Amino acid sequence: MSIKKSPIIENLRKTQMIELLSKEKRLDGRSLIDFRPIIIKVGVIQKSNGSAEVSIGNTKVVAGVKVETGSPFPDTPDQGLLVVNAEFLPFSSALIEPGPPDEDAIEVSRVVDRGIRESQMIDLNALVIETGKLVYCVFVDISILNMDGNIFDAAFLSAVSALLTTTFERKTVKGDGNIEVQKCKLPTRCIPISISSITIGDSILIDPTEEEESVQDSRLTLTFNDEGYLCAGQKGGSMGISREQLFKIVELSKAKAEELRVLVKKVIENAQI
Amino acid sequence: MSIKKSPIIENLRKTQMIELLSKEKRLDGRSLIDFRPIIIKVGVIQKSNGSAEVSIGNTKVVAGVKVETGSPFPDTPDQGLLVVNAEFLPFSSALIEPGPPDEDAIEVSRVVDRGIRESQMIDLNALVIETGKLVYCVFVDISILNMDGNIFDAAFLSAVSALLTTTFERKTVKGDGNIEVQKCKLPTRCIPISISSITIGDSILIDPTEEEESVQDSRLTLTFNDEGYLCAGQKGGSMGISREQLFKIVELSKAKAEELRVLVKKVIENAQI
Amino acid sequence: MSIKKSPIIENLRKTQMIELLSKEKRLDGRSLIDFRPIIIKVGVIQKSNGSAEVSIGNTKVVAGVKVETGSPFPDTPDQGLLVVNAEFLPFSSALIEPGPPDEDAIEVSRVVDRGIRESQMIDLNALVIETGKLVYCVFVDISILNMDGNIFDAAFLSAVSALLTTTFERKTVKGDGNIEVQKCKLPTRCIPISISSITIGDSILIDPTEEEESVQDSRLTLTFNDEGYLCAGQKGGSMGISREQLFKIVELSKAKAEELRVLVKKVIENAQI
Amino acid sequence: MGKLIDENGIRLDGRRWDEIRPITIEIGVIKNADGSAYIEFGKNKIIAAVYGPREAHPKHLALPDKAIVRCRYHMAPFSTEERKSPQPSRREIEISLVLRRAMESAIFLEEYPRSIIDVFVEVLQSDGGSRCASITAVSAALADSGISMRDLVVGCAVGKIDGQIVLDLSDYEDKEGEGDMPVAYMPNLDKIVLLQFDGIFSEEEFKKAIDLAILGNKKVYEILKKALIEKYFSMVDEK
Amino acid sequence: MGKLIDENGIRLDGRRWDEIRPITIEIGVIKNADGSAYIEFGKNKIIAAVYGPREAHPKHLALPDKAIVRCRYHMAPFSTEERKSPQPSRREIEISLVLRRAMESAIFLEEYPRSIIDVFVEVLQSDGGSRCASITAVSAALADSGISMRDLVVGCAVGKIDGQIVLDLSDYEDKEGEGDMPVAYMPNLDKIVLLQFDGIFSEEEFKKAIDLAILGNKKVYEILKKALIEKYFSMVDEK
Amino acid sequence: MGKLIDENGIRLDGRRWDEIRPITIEIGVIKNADGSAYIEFGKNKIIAAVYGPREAHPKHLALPDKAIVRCRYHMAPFSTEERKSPQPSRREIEISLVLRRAMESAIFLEEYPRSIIDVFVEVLQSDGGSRCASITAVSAALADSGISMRDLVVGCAVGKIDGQIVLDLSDYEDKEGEGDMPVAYMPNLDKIVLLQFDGIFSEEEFKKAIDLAILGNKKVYEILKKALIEKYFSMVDEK
Repeated sequence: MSIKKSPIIENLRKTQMIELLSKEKRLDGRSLIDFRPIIIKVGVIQKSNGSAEVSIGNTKVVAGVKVETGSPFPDTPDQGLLVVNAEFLPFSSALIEPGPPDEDAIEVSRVVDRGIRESQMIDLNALVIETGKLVYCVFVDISILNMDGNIFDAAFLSAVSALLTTTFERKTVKGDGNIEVQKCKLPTRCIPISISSITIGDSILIDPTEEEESVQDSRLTLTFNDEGYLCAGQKGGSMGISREQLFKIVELSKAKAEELRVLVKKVIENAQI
Repeated sequence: MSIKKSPIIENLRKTQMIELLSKEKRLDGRSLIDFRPIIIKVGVIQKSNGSAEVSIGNTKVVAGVKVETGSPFPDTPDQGLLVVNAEFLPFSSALIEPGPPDEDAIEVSRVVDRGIRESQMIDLNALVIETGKLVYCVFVDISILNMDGNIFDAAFLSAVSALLTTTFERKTVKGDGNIEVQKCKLPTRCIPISISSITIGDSILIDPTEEEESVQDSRLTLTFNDEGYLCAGQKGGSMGISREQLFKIVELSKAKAEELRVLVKKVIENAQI
Repeated sequence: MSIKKSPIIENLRKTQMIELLSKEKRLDGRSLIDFRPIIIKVGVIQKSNGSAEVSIGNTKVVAGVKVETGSPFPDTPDQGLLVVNAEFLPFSSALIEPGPPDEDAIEVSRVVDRGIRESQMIDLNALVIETGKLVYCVFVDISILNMDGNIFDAAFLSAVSALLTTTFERKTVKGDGNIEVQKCKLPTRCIPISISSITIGDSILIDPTEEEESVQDSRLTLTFNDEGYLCAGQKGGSMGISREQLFKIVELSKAKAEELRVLVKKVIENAQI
Repeated sequence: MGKLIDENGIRLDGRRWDEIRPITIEIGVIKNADGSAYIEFGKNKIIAAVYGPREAHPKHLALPDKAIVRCRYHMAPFSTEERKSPQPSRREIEISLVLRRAMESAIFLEEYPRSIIDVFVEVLQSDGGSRCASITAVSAALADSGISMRDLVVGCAVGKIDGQIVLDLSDYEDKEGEGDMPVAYMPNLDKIVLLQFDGIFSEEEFKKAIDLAILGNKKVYEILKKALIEKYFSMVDEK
Repeated sequence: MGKLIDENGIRLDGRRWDEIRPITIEIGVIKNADGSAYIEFGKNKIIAAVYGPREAHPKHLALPDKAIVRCRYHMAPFSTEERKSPQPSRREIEISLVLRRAMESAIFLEEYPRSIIDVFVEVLQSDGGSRCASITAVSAALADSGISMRDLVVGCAVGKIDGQIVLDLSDYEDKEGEGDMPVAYMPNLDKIVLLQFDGIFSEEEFKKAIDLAILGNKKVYEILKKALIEKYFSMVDEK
Repeated sequence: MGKLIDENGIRLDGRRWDEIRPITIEIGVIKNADGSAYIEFGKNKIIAAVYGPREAHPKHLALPDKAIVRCRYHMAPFSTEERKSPQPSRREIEISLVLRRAMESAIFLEEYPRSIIDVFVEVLQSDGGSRCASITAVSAALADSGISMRDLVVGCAVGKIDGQIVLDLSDYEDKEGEGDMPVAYMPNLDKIVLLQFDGIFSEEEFKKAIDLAILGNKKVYEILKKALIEKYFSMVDEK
């Protein structure tokens, strides 16, 4: 994706990539269904209520959670709010110009939002201070620091890890009218995991690099809850996908999600919040 | 206006148009003071409180009315609100690019707004729920679907027809404190009609097509109430108009307004709301 | 700055300017530390609460003050608000295009704001109507009419002169519950003055023209309160400044500020508000 | 038993699990456009119109080897229960993106180098499944414009209500149900070109949903084909 | 009897029905501009300034056979009773449009192919009739810039208060009266180049209003001519 | 005695008047960028990254004789006590401007005609003195990118608390103190390239503050130099 590469070298790389794929191999030596090394650091931003920096290979993002108070939506007076916002920082790639969030950032925001919301990870009903009047708003802001493919999974992992380590000061009015302030964790119910893959011809590649994405036919991001149920999905890419490929991806992704959930659990346990 | 026409053909058409005008004729065979066929369909958008689709020749617009509640302006605590907004949909012409409403859309919005407001068509004082606190807001949104000249009259007709067929749920607090909900019509007082014409040299043309507008000297949109009084006006075009032409247009337009009002009445009666 | 000047003439002027500087002279005949003629007219906009038009040579600005009521910031419940906003009017220079305020206008706004705020010119605590609920908001809007260098000092002078002549209707709730309306002056404590200078090589020039600014090494705007203390400062220009030059500028500017303060006092006294 | 499906397997609007709502398609409704179509799909009322292929403007957008597609999905302020602000929402921007990708799958972009194809969708009234209805309308508009396509693209959602996978959710079913899955499909090439979902689906349910969506899409395809043929024959008749 | 005109036919500010408010015009107030003027018209205080004809930028705006005119009418935040947001309102955008059209009527655009003429109006203090005062100032600024014009354009409103057609409404008369009609006029060519109105006018009242507006415009024209001549003579004297 | 400095001259965080907070600098943290650096300065956590010199785009921005520098200083929404709106505030726009000017002092712009150098700063966590920490990070990123500079630029603020001039205010000292003065400095050329201040300083205090700021900047310079050398040696070691 870097504009510094010459097109000739890029074409050579592509040819090489396709050749390797026919042998079920990838340019960086991975098998088709392996993730690159994943590093998750939580608690990196002390001023936030929760935070996580996630690297998947050279892709790097950081997410910060802020818990503030606000008014609920009129049609859900008994629920707190969840707001997810992603930004591609202008230094994350040579091809990005400064400006308002474009359609790509909006897609990342909305796909992460749906995955968290539909898995019912956060118990929004437990975030009400006064029904219809005052609730907690959970802002998840994701800054994409360096782009090298599979932004969706990195963004999702960072959001989930940040939420799992979020603490906030909960205010409750006691019987005698006094207000009690208690530091507590965000009420979470599960650890949703998103797995993205691409298809190139008949091959399915989990966790694509940017180079691989540049020749993708289609992309698929699937989110799974703890029980292995699908709770959100989004197709990308500008070519169609067959029913058979789709079903194969679902099976593959479901297994990968289990692997990543184990990793996240380990990180959270070590964090000891 | 289509960018697909060659300039040579366009110039031929113009020459032909001017020649015909000298014989008081037009390219489409109409007399100078005739409207193209007008079709008004009301109740086309069931989710709105009132709606109308209007075609004048190939010009087509749709208006939808929403009645919601809100705060009155501080300086008119005893009046409901009227908000008129027009948008040129990007497919309405080959020459439109997507983007925020430009000066043309703002002019249409404001000319329609003034015609409705100044004719006192809507009894805004009858739209108050609680003086100074809560009133009904009448939103008139006009989407221009296809442009072939005389957008102003099509937009005005659609707005007026939609308002005349608008119903909404009115809430009133009864003596015993209970709230009564009643479906009722919007309180209207008259049927204002706008008539647009252009001048080309000494000729006056009612209801111009886009082709005719492209060679206009000046444009005039006049709005009349039921008694034939003028209640709003707007000159367009980049050339001046003489006092004499102006007076002649007023006389002509006043007569045409009567004709159109009869048409609107018929449509509304048939609608049986 | 005008785009109509030929680059050759501009280069000749620059050469001439540098030569004169070596003799401690300037193109317009001034000494290096003299201001151009300053004209301050107050009370020019009757609809505002206070206003001033200021010319420094060909640089001309007008400031208007509006005092309205609003909510205080949550973290300063016992203070009124001060909002400073500058706009470069599009006719102020041949090089300006219409559009939202750019970084230059924002810099002028913020430098003027800091100078007024940090000198504690306005007693914001005396602008509270009801603690935490309702306070007076002082809006200072500065329109830059014509640019010929040293916009900062012209903007600052206009803002200060407008504020010093501002009157507003203060409402107080009397013991018996009645509201008393009293016309009164804005509660001010001092007359801050900003002095801008530039360096060109070893020379220091007070009150630069646009021509001089176009060859500046660095710019410095310093604001002084009545006691000669520095209360705000901002370096401009794209070259560094030495500690020694900086200290020399502080001394020079402090003396000039005294001169300008005498001028402002005279204008305000004559204004007899 | 359930609140959305009764004991006889009938949904609130009278449909069975594998029935789609009534669809009508009209071709060529926008005179100025190069191609256009109007669809009613349940209570959805949607216009799609196409301009192009035309010269890319500004020129730096143009690609040397193929056309670029721009897509704007927009909802009229009066199209929803509550008045919608005319400014495009994040939802509208995302749908514009997924519609664009779906159409890129179908258009022979290489046939139109250095040009641009503008696709505009206006939702006059919205109901459940509006993005699926939109893509069917876009497909009709593209066919009307004569732009070369590999296949028609149609759209039809599936969903999960009362624990059951059913075809083509209405607005109310979408809101009250357990999952929604809009799918767009190229029937002759047998490829899925748009897929989004939220809700809770087991792997089995997911597979069942996809198969049902393909079935629904084939039904929509028949209706679209019929509308295009009618338009074609009526044009021949007019001659 | 009426609330705006007393029994002697005198309006609240002391004027008769056919009197205009005091006007002063100053030419050349903005040094950097190619032409400029400042007008006080009643309590209106308005600056108009012109740049151009200058090269169109960006270039694709340019027309091969004539100049294009851009116009920005803007009100200072302190110009109104309540502080005005600096962002242009829909009203300001519409007035920019009608002012531009009025000036296009007067300027010999064909003399300046491929160029742009920028007209900027800043209302420092607003009163009734500000668009009419603005166009008079713009005319003066264009004359100051030396751009060729068919005729000067002047502006003066008429209105209806207490049932009577009167010249040049003040802010209060505009607000409390029954109708307002801003008119701009080219006196030598006898053409109306800007006309807007709202209120309730019978056909007779409308015609009377137009004739009175023309009368008022001729008065404004004399004042504008005098200001331009004074500027011209003072320049000669300075030599 | 004072609330910010105790009787032993010790500040709330344990520092003396002339001590700076702990600083760590890491070079090359953003793989895609041409140069990048991460700084922790007190609780500040800031990334700076550089792209360029690269071709100016759009082309009309380019200057024939030198590079232009663009700078964006931005704060992450989670970087502050209260969540910050992602839209750039006026404060962020002003800091972008003063950072750009400071860097223009240092870069040999004439070596890169017709090109553009993009400097991006993201504040992940903010504390007192964030613009000074930022400029140090920018300097490191520029060094990492290999762009020619006259000198490194470093930044360190001074301020006045409890009536005393002290080095490098923390957030709390900035908020509760009497004055803050961010200064950026080129140590080898002995020039101040960024200077802003607010508060109340006598002429003597001002001079004392500047001298202390220069002292602080020299300390920061040593740390920056060390980080660059370490990076250089570790690269050599890796070979």
